[in-house]
Amino acid sequence: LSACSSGGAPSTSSTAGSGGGGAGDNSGYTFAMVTHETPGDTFWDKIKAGAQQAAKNNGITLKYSNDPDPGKQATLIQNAVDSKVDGIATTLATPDALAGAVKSANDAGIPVVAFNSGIDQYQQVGAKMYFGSDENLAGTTAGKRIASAGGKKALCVIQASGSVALEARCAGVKAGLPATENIQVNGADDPSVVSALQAKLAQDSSIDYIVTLGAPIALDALKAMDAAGSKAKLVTFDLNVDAAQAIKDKKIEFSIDQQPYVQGYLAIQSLYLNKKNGNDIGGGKAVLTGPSFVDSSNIDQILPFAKNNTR
Amino acid sequence: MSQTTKTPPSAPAEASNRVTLGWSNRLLARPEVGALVAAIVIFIFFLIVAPAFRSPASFFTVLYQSSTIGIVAVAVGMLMIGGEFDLSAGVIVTTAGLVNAMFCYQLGINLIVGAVLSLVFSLVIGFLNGYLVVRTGIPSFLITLGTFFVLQGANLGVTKLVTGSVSTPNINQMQGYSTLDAIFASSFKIGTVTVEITVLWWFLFVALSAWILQRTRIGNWIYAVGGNADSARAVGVPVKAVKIGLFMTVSFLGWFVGMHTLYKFDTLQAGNGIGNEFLYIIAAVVGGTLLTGGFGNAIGVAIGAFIFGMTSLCIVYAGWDPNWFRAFLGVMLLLAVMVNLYVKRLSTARKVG
Amino acid sequence: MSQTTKTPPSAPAEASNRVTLGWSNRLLARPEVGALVAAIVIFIFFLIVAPAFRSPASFFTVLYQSSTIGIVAVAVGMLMIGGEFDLSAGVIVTTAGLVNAMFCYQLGINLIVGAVLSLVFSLVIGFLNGYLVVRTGIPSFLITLGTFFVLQGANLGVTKLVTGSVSTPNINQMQGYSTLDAIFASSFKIGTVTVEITVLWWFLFVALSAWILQRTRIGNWIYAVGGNADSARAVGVPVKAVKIGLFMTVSFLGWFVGMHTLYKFDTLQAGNGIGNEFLYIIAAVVGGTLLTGGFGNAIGVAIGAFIFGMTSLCIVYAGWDPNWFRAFLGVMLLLAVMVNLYVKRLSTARKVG
Amino acid sequence: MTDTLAEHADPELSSGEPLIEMKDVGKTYGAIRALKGINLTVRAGEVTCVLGDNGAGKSTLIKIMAGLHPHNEGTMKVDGKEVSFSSPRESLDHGIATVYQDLAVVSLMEVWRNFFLGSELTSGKGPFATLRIADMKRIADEELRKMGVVVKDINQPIGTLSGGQRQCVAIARAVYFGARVLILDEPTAALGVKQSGVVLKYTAAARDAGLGVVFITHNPHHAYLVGNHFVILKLGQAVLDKKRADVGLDELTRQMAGGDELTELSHELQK
Amino acid sequence: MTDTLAEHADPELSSGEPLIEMKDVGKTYGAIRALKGINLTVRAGEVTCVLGDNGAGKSTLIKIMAGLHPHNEGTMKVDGKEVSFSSPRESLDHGIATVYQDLAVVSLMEVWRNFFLGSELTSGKGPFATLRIADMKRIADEELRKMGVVVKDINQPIGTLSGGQRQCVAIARAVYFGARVLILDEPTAALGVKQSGVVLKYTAAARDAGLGVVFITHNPHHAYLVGNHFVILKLGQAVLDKKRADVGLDELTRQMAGGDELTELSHELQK
Ligand SMILES: Nc1ncnc2c1ncn2[C@@H]1O[C@H](COP(=O)(O)OP(=O)(O)OP(=O)(O)O)[C@@H](O)[C@H]1O
Ligand SMILES: Nc1ncnc2c1ncn2[C@@H]1O[C@H](COP(=O)(O)OP(=O)(O)OP(=O)(O)O)[C@@H](O)[C@H]1O
Ligand SMILES: [Mg+2]
Ligand SMILES: [Mg+2]
Repeated sequence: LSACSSGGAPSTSSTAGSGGGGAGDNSGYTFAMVTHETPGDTFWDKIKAGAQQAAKNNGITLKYSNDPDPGKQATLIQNAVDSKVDGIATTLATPDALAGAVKSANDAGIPVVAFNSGIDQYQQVGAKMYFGSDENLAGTTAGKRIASAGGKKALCVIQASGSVALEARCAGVKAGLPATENIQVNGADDPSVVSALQAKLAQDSSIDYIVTLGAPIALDALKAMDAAGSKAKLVTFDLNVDAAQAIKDKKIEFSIDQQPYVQGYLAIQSLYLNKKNGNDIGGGKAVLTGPSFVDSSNIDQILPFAKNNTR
Repeated sequence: MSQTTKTPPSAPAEASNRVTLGWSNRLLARPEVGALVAAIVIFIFFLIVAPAFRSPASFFTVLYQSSTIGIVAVAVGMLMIGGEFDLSAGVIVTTAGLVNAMFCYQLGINLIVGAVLSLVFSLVIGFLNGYLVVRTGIPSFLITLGTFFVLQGANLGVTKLVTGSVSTPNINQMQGYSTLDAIFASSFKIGTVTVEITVLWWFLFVALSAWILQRTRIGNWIYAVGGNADSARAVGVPVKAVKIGLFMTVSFLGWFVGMHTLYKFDTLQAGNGIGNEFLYIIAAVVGGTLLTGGFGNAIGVAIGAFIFGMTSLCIVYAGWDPNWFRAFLGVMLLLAVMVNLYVKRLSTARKVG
Repeated sequence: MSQTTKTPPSAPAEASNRVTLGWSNRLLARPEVGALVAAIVIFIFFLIVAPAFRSPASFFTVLYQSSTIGIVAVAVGMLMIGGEFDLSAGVIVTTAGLVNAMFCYQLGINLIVGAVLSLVFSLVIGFLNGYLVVRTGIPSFLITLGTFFVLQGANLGVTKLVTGSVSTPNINQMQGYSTLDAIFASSFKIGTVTVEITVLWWFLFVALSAWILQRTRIGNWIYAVGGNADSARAVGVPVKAVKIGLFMTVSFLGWFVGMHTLYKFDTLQAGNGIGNEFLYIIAAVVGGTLLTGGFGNAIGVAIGAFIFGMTSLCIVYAGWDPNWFRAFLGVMLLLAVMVNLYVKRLSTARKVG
Repeated sequence: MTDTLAEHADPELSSGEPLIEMKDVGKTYGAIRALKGINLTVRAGEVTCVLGDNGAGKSTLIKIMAGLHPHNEGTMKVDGKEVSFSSPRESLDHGIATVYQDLAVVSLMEVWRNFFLGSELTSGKGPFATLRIADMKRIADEELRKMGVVVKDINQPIGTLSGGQRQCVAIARAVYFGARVLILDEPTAALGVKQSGVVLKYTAAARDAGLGVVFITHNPHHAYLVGNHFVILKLGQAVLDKKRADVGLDELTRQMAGGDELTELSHELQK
Repeated sequence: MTDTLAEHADPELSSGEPLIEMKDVGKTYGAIRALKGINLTVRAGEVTCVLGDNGAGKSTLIKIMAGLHPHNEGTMKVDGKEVSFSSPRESLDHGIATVYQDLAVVSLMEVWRNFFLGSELTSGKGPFATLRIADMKRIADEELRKMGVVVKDINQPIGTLSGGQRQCVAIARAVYFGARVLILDEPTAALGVKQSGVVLKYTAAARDAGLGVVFITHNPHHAYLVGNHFVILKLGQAVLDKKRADVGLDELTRQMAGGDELTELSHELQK
C-alpha cells in the first residue's frame, strides 16, 4: 500500500507555493517547466515528482505545463515568458520548432535549460544545460544487447504515431539490430494494443524480441504474447511498479531506464543554482541520466524505488 | 350512422396498382445489408492478401477486437438512431474502471461493491448528459464534448490525487477479483482457439438491441424520436425520457467495457479511452445508421464494428507498412461506405414487375 | 388588367399589428452576441484569477493562439453554416506544410514554387472532399473522416519514405524563405508587445468572411444550402458548387495555417495537426453556428476561437494543475455554450410594446 | 368507417357536456402575440368550427388544446378541471386526439408504425412489451382503406407517400385514437373532393358518436356542412362566436371576407 | 399586383405558342411508378389545370417541368427544343418559375432573403457581387402587401410565419420571377378564401400577361374559374384532357368523383 503514502495534496499541485513555504531555503523563484507530454503517461509522473522535490527543497514555485503539439509547446514557453518567470526548463523533442520561443526567453533574460530530449541541439537552440539520455544511443544499446543475447528479429512497438522521440528510439534499436520492424498501436486503448500485437505475432513467427517504448505497453505485450502463445522475449524502455515486478519475475528481460526523476530534479535544481550562484552543471556538456539497464541482476535494489515513484 | 357508409367507389380499382416488393428488394432496403456486403468483400480481400488471417485463431482475435469496440457501439448506434451523439463514450469506459479500482483500493473494499458503485456513477453521468441535452436543447455534440473534456481531466486529476501517479494500482489480489474477472474478462478454449467472453457478451447485447429496436414499443419510440422529435412528441411519445434512457444505455455499456478493461489488465492508465468515441460512431455509421437519426439497426452496427476490427488487425496480418496504417484504414472506411451506398441504390433502383 | 386591382380591404388593419423589434432585441438575436457575452465573462474571470494574464504581452499571446485556430475556424464555420463538416481540416494543415517542405528540399527548388504547388494540392483535396460529398450523398462526416485517416497515414508514410524520419528537414536556408516567412510568419513590435502577423491575417479573413456571408449573393446561398438544401436547389441555387467551394475554402485556409506553421518553425512533424479539427468545430459552435447548418456568422466564430484560445492559455497563466486542464476546458466550454443559450433565450422571451 | 368511431368513442359521453373550456386564453411566442382573450367551449356531440385568415392564430389555438405549447394567459378546463398541459401525452390521455397542420408524421418510418406511434399495440405492459406487429399492419391498412386510401405497401416509409396520402394517415390515426375530443387542423387542405367528403363524413360521424370535434378550415362551405358552432379569429382575437342557429352560410362567408368577393371575382375573371 | 406581372413578363410571348410540350412522359421512383404516358402542352396565354386524387402524380408532373427530378421516359420540349433538365436552375433560366407543394422555403432565413433566394439583386456581376439589401427588403415587402399579406417584420425568419403566410411568400416570389411559365402546385390549399381569391386573380393576370400557367388544385371550382385547359390524372395516367369549350364544371367535378357526392353528402349530413 505504499502507493497511498505518496498520495495526497502536496505532491500533486504543480504550484508548490504553499507547500514549499516551510521546507528548505525559501528562494521565492518561480520556474516554469514545459514538456511535450501527452497526458496520462506514468513516465511524466516521475519527471514531475523529481521537479517537485527540487522545487520543494529550494522553496521554488513550479509551474508545469505541457502539450504534445510543437507549436502549442512553443506558445506555452512564450506564455511563461509573458508571466515573467525566473527560469524555464523545457524538453526539446522538436528543437527547431522551439528555437524561436527559447530565443524569446533568452531575449527577456530568462535562463532556459533543456531536459529529456534534444541532446544534439540544445546548445544551438540556446538552452544553457541539458539533463537526459540520448534516445538514439539508448535504442542502439538496447539493439546491440538484444543482438548479443542471440536475438534475430525484433518488433519495436510505437504507441503514439508520429512522435519524434519514440521514432528515435526505434531507429536506435534498428541501428543495433538491423532486423527490426516497427508496429504502430493505439496506446490509449489496451485491448487494441493486445490484439494488434497478437495479430503481429501470428503474422510473423520469426519475431523473437519485442521492444516496447513505455512500461504500460510492456504489460499489454505480455498479455498478447500469452494469448498468441509466443516465445518471444520482451524488452522495454522506462519503468513502473508493475514492469519492475515483471523484471523481477523474469517476464521482462530488461528495461532501458533513463531515470526521469533525476531529469526533472536536476532541471529545476540547476536553474536554481544558476540563478542563485551562476553555477553551470555539466560544464558546457550534456549531463546524462541514462541509459542504464535494469534487469534481474539489479532489480532487487531498484524495485523499492520504483514503488516510491523515484526511479 | 354506420349503415349509411359505403365503400368509396374507386378503392378497389386502386388496389390493382398495389405492389408487393420482392424479397430481394426488401432485403436490400435493410440498413445492414450494405454493411454486410462490404464486410464480405473486405473479408475475402484479406483472406487473399493476408495469409496469417486464414486461421480460426486469427478470426477470433478479430472478433475480440471488434467486441471491445462493438459493445459500446451497440449503445452508441441506438443513441444515434435516437438522433443524438455521445462524445464522452470513450472516456467513460476509463472513468468507470478508475472509479472501481481506486475506490476499492483506497478503502480496501470488496471489488464487487466498487463495481456496483461505478455502475451507479456511470449511469449518473449518462443521466446528466441526457438531462442537459433535453433540458437546454443544446446539441448533444456540444454537451457531451463538455463532459468528454471534464471526464478526461477528472480521470487524470483524481487519479493523480488519489494514487500519486496517472495509473491505478494493481487490483488482482483484492477481494471479489476472481468473480468479476470471470464475468467480464475470462476466456475459454474451443479446440485450439481462445474465445474471449466479451465476444459472447457482444453477441448478447446486439441481439438484445435488435430485439428492442424492432419488436418493442420503446424501439418504435427510439426511431420516432430520432426521425422527427417534434412529431413524435405531438403523438405522445415521451421524447425526453427516451433520450435520457439512451444516454444512460451508452454509459451502461461504457461501464461494461470499463469493467472488462480493468479486470483484464488489472490496472488502468488514466489517460486511456480517448479517441474511441469516434470508433463507436464509425462502427454505427458504417453499419448503416443515419448520422441525422431515425434510421439504422443493431445488426448493422455490429457489422460496422466487425469491419473496423477486421480492417485494423488485417492490415497487421497482411504485414503492410505500419506507417501507412491510417491511410489503409481510411481507404477501407471509404470503401465500406461506398459499397454500402451502392447496395442501397440497387435496392431502390430496381423495377418491380 | 392593372386597373381592376384594388388593395385587399383588410391590409391596412393588419399593419397596425406590425411590430418593429427594438434594437436591443435585434441585437440579442444575432448569433454572435451570446458568444460575446460569454467571452467577456470569461475574460473578466481570468483577469481576476490569473495575474499573469493582466499584461498586453499576454493578451497578444492569447490573440496569436486564437488566430492559429481562428483562421481555419473561419472556413470551418462557413462550411458548417453550409451544412457540412470537415474532419480533415486539422491534418490538411500539416499536409500542406509537408508538401511544401519536402518537395522543395528534395528537389532543391525555390520555396515559393513549393508553396504554390502545395496550395494547388490542398485545393485538390478540398475539391475531392466536396465532390465526393455532393456526388455520393454520403454525409461529409464520413467522407472527411476517410480523408482524415488517409492524409494522416500519408503524412507519416510519405515523410518517412522521403526523409527517413517523421519530421521534415529544416528549410530556413533555402531560396524564397525570407519572402514566405515575411508573409506567413513574421511579427512586429508595438511598444513592448510582439504582434504576430497571423493575428492580422485572422482579422482580415474574419472581415472577409463576414462580408461574404452577409452582403453577397454567395453568402445568401451558403445560408440557404445549409438551412434547406432541397429548397435551395428548387429555387436555382447551385447547391453542389457552393458546397464544393466551401470545402475548398477550408483547405485554402488550412494551407494558409500550414504555411504559417512551416515558416514559423522551419520544420514540421508529420504527426501534427491531429485533433485540431475539433477545435475548429468547437470555435464555430461556441460562436453560435448551428451544427445542423443554416445559422451562424463569422464574428461569432472568431469570438469562439478567442474563447478557446483564452481559456486554454489562461489556465496556464492562472497556474492551475495541468492534470485538470481538460476538466477546466470542458467546464468553460459548457459555460460558454450555456451563456450563449441564455442570451438567445432572452432575446426571444422579451415582450415588445 | 364509422364503426371505428363508435367502437372507440368513450361510452360515457353525454351530448352537450362541456369537454374543454377556455377562458381568456392568450399566447405569445417571444415577442409575437398570437392569441388574446379567447373564450371557447368544446361540447360533446358538437362540431366547433374555427375559421380565420392566415396567421390568425388557429393553429396556435389547437396546439394549446393538444398540449403542444402551454398557454401563458387565462385558464383552460378539461372535464371541469383546470389544466395546463405540459406535453401532448397528457392531452392524449384525456382522450383528445389531434391532426396537426404541419407536424404530421415521421418520414423515415413505415406507414403502419406512424399510424400507431405513441399508442402501439403490445402484448404486455411497459415499454419493453412486444409489439403486435401483424395486428398493427392489418388495422392500419383497414383504417386507411376505409378512407379510400390504398397505399402500395403498408411497409413503405411514409415519406414516400404524396402529401394528401400522408394527411389521410394522420386523420385516420386521430379518428382511431380519439375517444373524447377530435381536433382537426385544416384536414382537407391537401385533399381532393372525394377524400374531403370522406373526412367530412368522419367529422359528422364523430359528432354523432358523441365526441367533441374542433374543426379548423378555410372553407366556410365545408364548415357549414358539419358545424354546430362557429368561431372566427382575426389577429389572434375572436371576432365572431355564434351557434349554427344564429348564423347563416352567407354571413360566415362574408365574415371570412371572401363570399362576395369570390362571386365578384368570378364575374371579373370571366370578363 | 398585376403590374408586377406585366413588368416581368417576357414581352416576346405570343398567345397560343407552345412553351412546354410533353410527349409520352413517364417517371418512376425506384420501384414506384408515379407517371406514365403523359402528353401535355403548356401554351402562352393559357392556364392548364391539372386535377387528380391524392397520389395521382400531379406534383411529380410539375417537378419534371421544374427540373427537380428528370423524367425517365418520353420527351419534353421547351420552346421547341428537347430538354431534360438536370437542375431547377436550368428550368428557371427558361423563365419557368414554380411554387412547390412541399418545398417552399428555408425556415431559418429572413423573409426577404427567402423571397430573393437564387435570384438576388446585386450591384455587380458574379457570385461575390454585393447584395442590394435595401431594395430587396422594399420589394419583398411591397409584393407581399400586394397579396394582402403584411408580415410583422420583413427581417423575421420565415419559419416563424404561419403556414399560409409562408405559402404566400412562395407564390409572390414565383409571380415576381416567372417570365414565361408559372407553375403553381396547390397554391390555395393553405389559404383562406380571401387570399385564395388574390391568388386566382394573379393566375388570371399571368395568363393575360401572356404567360403559360400550370395550375394544380383539388378544387374544380377554382380550376374552372381560371382554366383554359383541363387535365385529370389518375394513378399516374391522364384520364381526361379537354379544352374549356369541351368540358363543363359539372363534368369536371363528376370526374373528380366528388360533385355528386358532395351534394349527396350535404343531404346526408343535414339528416
Ligand atoms: N413558433 C413560432 N414562433 C414565433 N411565431 C409564431 C410561431 N408559430 C406561429 N407564430 C406566429 O403566430 C401567428 C399565428 O400563427 P398560426 O400558425 O396560429 O396561424 P394560423 O391561423 O394557423 O394560420 P394558417 O391558416 O396560415 O395556418 C402568426 O403570426 C405566426 O407568425
Ligand atoms: N420521392 C419519392 N419516392 C418514392 N415515391 C414517391 C416519391 N414522391 C412521390 N412518390 C409516389 O408517387 C406517387 C405520386 O405522388 P405525387 O406527389 O406526384 O402525388 P400528387 O398527385 O401530387 O398527390 P397530392 O395531391 O396528395 O399532393 C405517389 O404514390 C407517391 O407515393
Ligand atoms: Mg395554421
Ligand atoms: Mg402533390
